[in-house]
Formats: sequence, C-alpha cells, structure tokens
Amino acid sequence: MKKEIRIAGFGGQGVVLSGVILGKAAVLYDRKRAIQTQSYGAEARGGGARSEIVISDEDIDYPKVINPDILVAMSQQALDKYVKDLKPKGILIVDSELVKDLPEDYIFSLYRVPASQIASNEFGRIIVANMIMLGFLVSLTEVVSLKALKNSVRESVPKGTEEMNIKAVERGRKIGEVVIK
Amino acid sequence: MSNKVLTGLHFMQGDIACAEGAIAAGCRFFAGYPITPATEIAERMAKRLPEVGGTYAQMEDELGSMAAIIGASWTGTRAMTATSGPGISLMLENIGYAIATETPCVVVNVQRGAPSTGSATLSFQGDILQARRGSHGEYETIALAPSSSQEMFDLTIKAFNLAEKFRTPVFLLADAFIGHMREEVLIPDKSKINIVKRKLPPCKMSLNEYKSSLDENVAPMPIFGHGFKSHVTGSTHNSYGKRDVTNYEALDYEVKLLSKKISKHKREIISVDSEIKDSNVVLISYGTTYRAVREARKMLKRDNINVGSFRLITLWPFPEEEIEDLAKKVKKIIVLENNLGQIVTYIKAAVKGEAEVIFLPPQVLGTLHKPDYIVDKVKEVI
Amino acid sequence: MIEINEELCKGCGLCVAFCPKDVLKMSNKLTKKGIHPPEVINEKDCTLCGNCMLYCPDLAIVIGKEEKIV
Amino acid sequence: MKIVHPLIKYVRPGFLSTTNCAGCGNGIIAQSILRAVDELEMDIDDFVFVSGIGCAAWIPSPFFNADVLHTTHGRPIAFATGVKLSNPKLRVMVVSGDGDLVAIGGNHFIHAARRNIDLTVICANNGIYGMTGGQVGPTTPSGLKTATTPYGNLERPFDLPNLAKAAGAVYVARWTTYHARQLTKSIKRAVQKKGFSFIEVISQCPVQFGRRTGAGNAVTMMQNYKKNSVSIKKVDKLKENELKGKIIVGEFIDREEPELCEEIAKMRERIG
Repeated sequence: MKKEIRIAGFGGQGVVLSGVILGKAAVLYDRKRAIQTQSYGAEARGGGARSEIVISDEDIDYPKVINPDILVAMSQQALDKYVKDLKPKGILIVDSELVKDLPEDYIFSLYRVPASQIASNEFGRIIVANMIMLGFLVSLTEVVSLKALKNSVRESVPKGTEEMNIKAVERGRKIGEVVIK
Repeated sequence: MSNKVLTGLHFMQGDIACAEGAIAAGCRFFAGYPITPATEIAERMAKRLPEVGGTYAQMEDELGSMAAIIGASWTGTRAMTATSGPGISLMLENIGYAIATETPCVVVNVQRGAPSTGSATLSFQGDILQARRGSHGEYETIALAPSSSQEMFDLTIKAFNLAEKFRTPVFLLADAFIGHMREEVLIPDKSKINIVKRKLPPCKMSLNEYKSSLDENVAPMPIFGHGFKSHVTGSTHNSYGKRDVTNYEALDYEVKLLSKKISKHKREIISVDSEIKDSNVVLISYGTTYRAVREARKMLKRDNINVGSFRLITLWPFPEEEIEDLAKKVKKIIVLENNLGQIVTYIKAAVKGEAEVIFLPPQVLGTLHKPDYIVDKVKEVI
Repeated sequence: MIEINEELCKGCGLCVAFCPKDVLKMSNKLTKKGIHPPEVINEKDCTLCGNCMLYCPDLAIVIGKEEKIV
Repeated sequence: MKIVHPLIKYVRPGFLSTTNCAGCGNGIIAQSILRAVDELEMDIDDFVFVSGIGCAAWIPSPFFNADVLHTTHGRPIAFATGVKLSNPKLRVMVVSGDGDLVAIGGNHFIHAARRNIDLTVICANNGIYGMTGGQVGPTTPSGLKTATTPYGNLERPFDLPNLAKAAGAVYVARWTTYHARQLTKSIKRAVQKKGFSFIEVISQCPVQFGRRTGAGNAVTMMQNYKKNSVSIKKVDKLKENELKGKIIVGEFIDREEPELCEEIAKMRERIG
C-alpha cells in the first residue's frame, strides 16, 4: 500500500519538520519505506512551504507526490494552490483557524481541525499546531503507527520540548478519535 | 556517546548521506563556501570533521575552497568540497590544476537551475558536459551520478576510492532533488566498507630518482612532509615534474599520459546498471531521472509492455562500448535527461546508427519526468 | 678568496656596485652566454663583508677564507 | 679548488641557473629565504613552499630543493591554507608577486590574515606585471606609464603592510632588496612567529619596470632603494613632505593573537 501525503502552509509553521517526522516514523520505527521532499520560498519565514511524504510497504521508485491521498493545508494559500491535485476521494485536513474559504463542491473527505487555536489557547505555543495536526492525521489514517510517530517526534524536536510536543500529538489524536467515532 | 562512527538505518537527506559517506571514506578535510542546495554537506562536515579529528574550512570563496582541498590532499589527507553550479564555475580552474598535478580529491556538485545564478532550490542536470570539459584544455575526468540517498553515501565512498586510486579529482554529480530528499540510508559497519588508499613512493627519495611522476598506470604520490622534495606544478612538466613550458614534446607527453591514465582503466572505472532482457525499447537515464524511469517501467509492466533500462552510474569516462553493445540488442533507445540534451550527443555517437535514439526531456525543465509522460512516449514509439 | 661562477653570472653588475672596497670590476671578456662577468682586481682589500654574495641574484659569486675551501 | 656556496645545498639539482633576468631582485629574495632557513638550522624538508603565477612564483619553483607547490594565478594562499590546516606541523611559506597576491589573489590575502593562520607570506613587489610584459599592477605608483597605462596610471597603489596589518596579520614588515640582511632576519622572525606573517620586499625588475618607467638598471634601482628608504622608527619625526617618495621600511607590527590551527586543535579537544 502506498500513501502520498502533502503538508503545506507557510515557512515557520513546521511544515517541513512534520514531513520529516512522518518519514522517520515510517522508516525507523515502522520499518516501512518512505521518502520526504520539500519546497519553500526564498524567504526563511513566511513564504510558502510544502513537505511531501510517500510511505509504502515496498520500494519507492518515484519520489515525488503528484496526486496526494492526503492533503494537510495549514494556510488558505496552500489550500488554494494544492486542493486541485488531491486524489478523488482523498482526505483533506485544514487548520480551521487559518483556512476559511473551502471549495463548494468536493468529493473528498474534509476535516477541519482547529490546530492553531488549540495550540495557542491550550499550549500557549502556536508552533505546536503541526504536532496536533500530526496526531490527528495519524489517528485518522494510520499511515504510521502512533507509537512510531511519538518516537519520531521525540527524536526530532528540540531537547526539552519533547513532552510538550508529545502532548500536542496526543491532543490531535483525541480529536481524531472523536471524528472516527 | 562517541559520534565517531555512524552505522545502522537512518532517514537521511541526500546531502547528509554524502557527508557521512565522506567521513566513512576517511575524508578528513573539507573546504567549502555556502551555496544552496549543497550547504547541508558543508554544515554536516563542519559538525562531523572535528569529531573524527578532521578539519573543516569555510573559505572566502569557491576558488579558495578548491585550492585548499588540493593543498590538503598533498599532505596525504583525503579531501572534499561540495558546491553547486555557480561555485563549480569558480572552481574549474583549480579542478584543471588538480587534474594536471594528479591530485586526488572529491568535488560534489549538487546541481541546480542554471545558467548563472539560476534557481537555487530547483533541481537540474545542467552541468553534465561541464564536468567533462569545463576546465580548459584536453583531459579526462571521472564523474558519478547518484540516484538515491543511499547512493549519495555509497557513491561518495566510491568517488574517494577512484580519486585515490587514479590520483584525480572525481565529481559526484548530484542535483537539488537528491540532495534535499530524505529517504532511508543503511550505513554498514566500518569493517564492511572498502577503502582504497593512494599509493605512496616506497621510501624517502629525491625527485631526481623519482622517474615516474607521469605514468599511464598512475604513479605513486610523493606527498609533502616526507622528504620527497616534490615539485608540484600545473605548468607543462616532464616525468621528473620538471617544468618545460616551451616544448611541444613535453606538452604532447603530459597530456597523453594524463588522459591515458583514465582511458586505459575505463573498464575498471565504469559502472552501469543494465536491465534489458528481451525488450526492443530501452530507457537510458542517470541520477534522479532514473527514479522516474523505474516507476514508468513498473506502470508499463502492468500493461504488459516490457521496456529495458540502462542507467549510467559513471557518466565520465563515458561508457561508449557498453552503449554500442546495447544498441546492437535493441531497436529504439529513449534518452531521458533533465536538460535540453547533453549526454544524448555522446550516446548517439556510441550507437553508431545501430538503433534509433530518441531524446526525452521532462515536460517542464527542472521537474522530474512524470511517469505517465514516459509511459505515453514509450507507447508512442513502440 | 673570491670565486665567480661564470656559468651562473648574468652580468648585472650588482656585486661590483655594492662592493665597498672596489675589489671587483666588470671585465671586458665575454662568457658563453655573451655577457661580461665581473673580475677580481683588488683581492687584498676584500674584507669578506659578503655584500657581493648577498646581492648576487644568481648565487654566482662566493667568498670564503682559505680554511673553508672544499 | 672550489668554494661551495653555502646555500647551494638548498637548490634543486639541475636548477641552479634560474629563469630570472639579469639583476632581478627575485634572486636576492630567494637567497634571503634560504639563508633564513640555514641560519634557523631548520630542516628544509619540514617546509612547504607555495607560489602562484608570475616571475616571483619562480623564486621557490623549482629552485628550492624542498616540497614546492607551484599553483594557479592568485591562489597560493588558499592552497597553503589547505596544506597548513591539514598538517599543521608543516611550515608553510607562500612566495609570490604583488599581482598574484594582492590583485587576483587579494581576497585570499586579507582573509588568511583575518583567520590568523600560521603562514609566512613573502611578496616580491616589483610594482608591475613583469612576466606578461610590463602592465600596470596593484602596486604601480600613480602617474606611471606602463604598457597598459600609456597616459599614466590613474589609480593609487596598495600600501601592503598597512593592508596586512588592518586585515589582522600578527607580523608585518617591509624591506627592499637592498636590505637583504634585515630581510633575512625578518624572515627568521616570521617563520618562528605563530600566525599570519607578511613581508613585503620592494624588488627591482630592471627589464619591465626599470626600462619602461625610467627607473634605470638593477644597480640604479637598488641604489635608489638605499637612498629613499626611511626606517619606520623615524617616520613619526618626519614631516609629510619629507616622506614624499620615500619607502618606509622596518617592522610594522609584531603582536600576539590566537592562531587558527591551535584554536582548531583546542576545539577538537573540547568536543572530545
């Protein structure tokens, strides 16, 4: 089974890191194959940022995502730019605080997660919005195991912030569980 | 915890895998200058080299970086630099110097959109011919094209081994895509990594006794600090290293021997990856382009169309005999490059009319060929 | 003792010009290279100050006491 | 019966006759370097001599019977940086001309000084491009007519010792070929000095500079060096007009600063 995921937003939201965490979780902890690629604007902060992950049980030849199975849009601009690429019946996850303008007709599953809002209200750190998104994404889609995700988060985030980030993942997972029910 | 030896499974960026390959190959000197998309190699080397007793030097420019690694190599140290197009252009004079003085070193070119400043973060295969003929004069080079993070590791080691064995700079022609992409890299135990060391002269001897500094079978390298009293010069020199710049015979002798050193050992240097079977159509690719070819072949197989694949791992010296053999076995050759046609001219020459050669760049330069685009093309020509 | 190596001498005259005791002078003879080398005209005044050696760009002149003779 | 020149033992066999023109200052500089090595009683095999392109680059290459790296135009300091950093035990000396070191190679020059890497850089400054036939250089005096300034040089020359000093060199001196004894002493000091040391040697090019600019032959040029030199120790006592056309010679700076190779060694130890 091969899943193509695109996470997009703006620089500074941890979009690239989110992809790296997913890839690492798949390869190092779930022993799957994964490839992560990225692109971003010339500015270090604030420009468009995109991280793409292909996860598969078999060798991955083509490393790029053309039509993602899952699109996580962390900004309106990202949604506008990439929603057309999403596979029919794919999954679209948006940060409901930042993405208000949604397409009127669609055949994909749409999930609106208030990740940024929860991040700043409950954690006092908007930067953990990406972790909430990852927790949600993984509980919803199981592209990697939750255990692998947590291990990967611990290894990838700055020292001293592990617990906060894990909590944010957990928070996202809870939202996901509610949705699934 | 000691960071000296890195082994096991990693989820690693191509650039980082390249740096780790260099460390594993025994590289202990890196000189560079920041440039996207090669900067991560420098950053990794800056962190790793002091941990293993090596030295990282951030030079004032790429001219200086290339110069510094040549200087380091002459002390017997394995040395590398990494850059992208604009930096390579600045390094080319000293790359020529390394060729003329038979200095082992590795030059990594993480290619980006070009000409000129071009596009720093976009991938491209625009510097293929530059690696062959970029510096002035007549010479042979060695260039390898990795197509995965794992190969960024493996081929960096291979590049060092070839450089050390043949006393010449070796190019690793990566691109922005492979440099920045993360995927799994398995780093074997140190004992499993094959390291070739350069040949040194047997004992302390004067250069006058040392009669084979130009040798088509690669002369031992009289490195500095051992009393060899080496005279190293990029100017035309004879087999004693004596500068002789007004003599056609000396020029003829030096240029021919330096070239022969590579061409004579082509069979040993060249590595290709060929899967032909009974197919009449074969896709020739290298570097990242090969990834698209693999996907396309898988898709074609589902439609019961069997096409072959021929990948150049060694771009230079050019595997003309291998291509010539290939041409006799197939009817059509589709050459995929992420440029407007560089290696394809060499392929056409090697094919000698034995098969039809079709050139296929991506629809949009810089992007990876889309697999269904390749599939459509194959179905069209079949 | 002053010795001039005529094979190395290029005839620039620096040794003559910077000899404080006029021990040397440019000669009229021509060497194989077609230059006029210096000649010793007044060795007894030589103080072995070393200027001629110091300023000869071509290691073509050497002075020394008898015991240094090899 | 023959007396052997005391420095011949340092000359590569078969290369005794140099490619310098008659009266060229390069030979005097070459000797001063070899004399310094001899007087220091150091093993010349511990040295690496690095040079660039131009007549002055031929001072060590291939003349010195030692490890010699004759490099590309303008880059000897960058090559030397690689040699020194990868084997700090080697004594690395760069010998080249003003065009090589401070025109095309100017950036490497100031950055090596800034890094304070333990190199000894000796610049034979003849004020012109000698090898290519007498074109204006970065040290050519203003107003001078050369092959490429037929109406006079409109630019100003570099003041190399002050450039090196400002860039961070720990030892800086200037001499002329007339001051061969002081030069030798200075080279000895520079070789022993930890850090970036720089010596400029004003040197006669009787053929391209002398003939073209009317500065005369080697003898005249060196006699003028003698006449026009002022010790840096006396500079403060002289008025500006008294310094006009003078060559200030002596040691411009001799200071202690952390040296790069030693700092790298310390860093390695620190990170374990």
